[in-house]
Amino acid sequence: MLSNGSLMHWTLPVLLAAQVSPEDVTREIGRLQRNFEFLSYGFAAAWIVLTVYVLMMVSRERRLKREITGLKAMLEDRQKR
Amino acid sequence: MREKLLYALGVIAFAILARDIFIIAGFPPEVAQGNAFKIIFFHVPSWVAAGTALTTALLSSILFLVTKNFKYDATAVAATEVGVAFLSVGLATGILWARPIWGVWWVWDARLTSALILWLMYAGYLMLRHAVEEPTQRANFAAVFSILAFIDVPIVYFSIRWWRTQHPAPVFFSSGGSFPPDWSAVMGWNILAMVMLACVLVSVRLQQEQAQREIDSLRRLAHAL
Amino acid sequence: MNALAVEGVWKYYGDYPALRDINLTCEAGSCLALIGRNGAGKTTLLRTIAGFSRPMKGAIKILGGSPRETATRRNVGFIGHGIAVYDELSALENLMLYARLYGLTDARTKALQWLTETGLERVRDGLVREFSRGMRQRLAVARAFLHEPSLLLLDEPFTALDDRAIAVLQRLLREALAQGRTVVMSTHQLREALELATHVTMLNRGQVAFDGPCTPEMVADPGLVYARYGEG
Amino acid sequence: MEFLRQVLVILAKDVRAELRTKEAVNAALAFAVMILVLFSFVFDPDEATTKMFAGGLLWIVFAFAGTLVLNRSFAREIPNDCLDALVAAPIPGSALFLGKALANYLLVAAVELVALPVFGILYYVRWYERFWQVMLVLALGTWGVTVIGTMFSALTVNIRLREVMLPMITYPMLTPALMGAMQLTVDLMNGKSIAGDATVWLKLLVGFDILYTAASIILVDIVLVG
Repeated sequence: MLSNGSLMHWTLPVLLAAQVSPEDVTREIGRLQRNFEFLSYGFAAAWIVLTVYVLMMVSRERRLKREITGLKAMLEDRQKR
Repeated sequence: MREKLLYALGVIAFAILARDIFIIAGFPPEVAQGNAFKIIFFHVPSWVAAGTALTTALLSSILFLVTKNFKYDATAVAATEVGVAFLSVGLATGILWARPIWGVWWVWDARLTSALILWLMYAGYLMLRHAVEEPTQRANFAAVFSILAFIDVPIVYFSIRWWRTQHPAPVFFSSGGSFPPDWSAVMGWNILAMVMLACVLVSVRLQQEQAQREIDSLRRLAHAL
Repeated sequence: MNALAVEGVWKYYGDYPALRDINLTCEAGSCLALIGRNGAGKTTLLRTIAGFSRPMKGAIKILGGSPRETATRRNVGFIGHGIAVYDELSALENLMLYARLYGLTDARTKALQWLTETGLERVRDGLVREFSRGMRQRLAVARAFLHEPSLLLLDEPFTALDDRAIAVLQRLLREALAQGRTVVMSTHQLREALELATHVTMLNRGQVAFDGPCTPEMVADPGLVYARYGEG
Repeated sequence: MEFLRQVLVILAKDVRAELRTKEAVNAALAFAVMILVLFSFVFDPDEATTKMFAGGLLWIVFAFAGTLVLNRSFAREIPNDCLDALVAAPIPGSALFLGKALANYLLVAAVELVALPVFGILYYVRWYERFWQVMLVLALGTWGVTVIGTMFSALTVNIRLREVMLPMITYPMLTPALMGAMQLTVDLMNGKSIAGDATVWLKLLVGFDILYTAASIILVDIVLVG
């Protein structure tokens, strides 16, 4: 789990000690936006992994169907003879 | 009919997950960690799904050994494979969370490391199955391996925790992130959707396993003719 | 009580039934020849009787006990495709190993006795690795007879053996049968087998296709059973 | 008593067969020494920091070399179908397993005992200062390696790519035991004795050994007979 926080420990004291200037605030906003980037990466990763797995399933499904029809046809063919 | 129901459930699960993305994106950034914290909405549910799948795999392995019914063997392999897939999701999201928060891609903390070992172990299970030809033997071996692997889960977890408390590790943050109550509902939905998705995937995989067995017996029949 | 009773045994490989509802009985002192084409299930049946794998359905009774019971296993001897002796050990060491595994009290005497019986006493300290094929096979025979089992299971005993080993095996089998012990063998070499057999069972695709006493007719024309029941 | 005798018969057979050829033991020993030499190029053995992980390195060497011995354990039974004869013999599967595990244990331990002084010389480690404690850790850690390795040797004996599969499934499961053994060895080789916090690792090793010995004895019949 990711419940571990946090920047609280050092970010805020640092900001307070530095008497928070407007530049600091913009930098902090920038940082949070950067984090937003990683949020989207995280979501994308989760979706990609799942999609890849589903695609693997689909391709396996196709292969299995093909093999079954092939084998059945072959067996019918042999039994006719 | 059953297949359609399954696909419908899968689509619903995906829809919930997709809807929640927008809700989550709309939430204000968490006080300390900003938006990256919200990866948790995908991370935790995938672990819950993986845990559920792997526990199912253990139970069906035991049931197989008791009953010798191949239905349970198929369930075990389906659940393990889906479990490994969700473990991968958990690892990937964990890595992407660690980067902005801890400043590194990977931290050797107890949870991540034990998750990685878990992943390796169950990947070994899938490889072992792949390598054994004879179905009865494969099922027996896999079931035994699954039981031995599951015994290892708590041992791995606790040993790595002890290891890390004795070694210099990346700074640990003891306080948890803040979690507003209205977030819990979304988290609940996501967990539900992920577990549902896992169930759908397991069932689909189960059908494939049955198809594979049908193919094997057709092959043997063709061979015997 | 029958020496061997196979009651409705099914064995699957995955979904494929390798044995389908096999029923067999053997009286003590009889010799059953198991015939059938490749893949008919002969080896599978023998291995299941020997206790290497468990049947999925049905039961096997050897002298009234199940194949996996220790007491039963002490009474069963098995010769499979491999010789089941260790290349790195000497002939005597091999036999003593099995004598000890079977819990025989006088392991060394027993081992020496069977080395003599199979004509291997002169090479008793030679490593099996250095043996000729025939010598190895005679050692394998000695290994299976060592604990004087009351049920002998032989999988294709005559195919891989050389003439001398066949002679030894046939003599030992005759003696065993005369002592009231039971022999079940699967075979391709019909003539050798039918000379000994009292019963013949033919398997076809995992089912019993023919089961009956061995008649002089069959011995005279070993192909007879195949011709009559083979393709059915 | 009878059980113990059967275990000893299997043990004696395996050790004797291995000592006739010494295939696995020699390979393992050569392998161990070779890794020790190669690693000396990666980490300067002279430095104090090397002492911090030399114990860990040692266990990696043991685990890798041990696999070579374990691979042979059941593979030895295959060429002449000896495994069939052992399964057919009137002994319980657990006796067969324990006999084999003990034989492997002796062989792996022998390799380790030769590799240990070599390691001490090459890496300037005074491992003999707390001799008996080192032996205790060695004994417990090696049993963990052999009990899992023997079980998986039986699992992988008939399959494709046996040599690759065995380490791949063995090491992940072994991690807790290896971690415990590494931690204790590092401590001991840096002059600390096993006390205080470190005892938890000793308990872990003992627990791991007991748990997996029990699980293997219960499950081995399924692997051997099906």
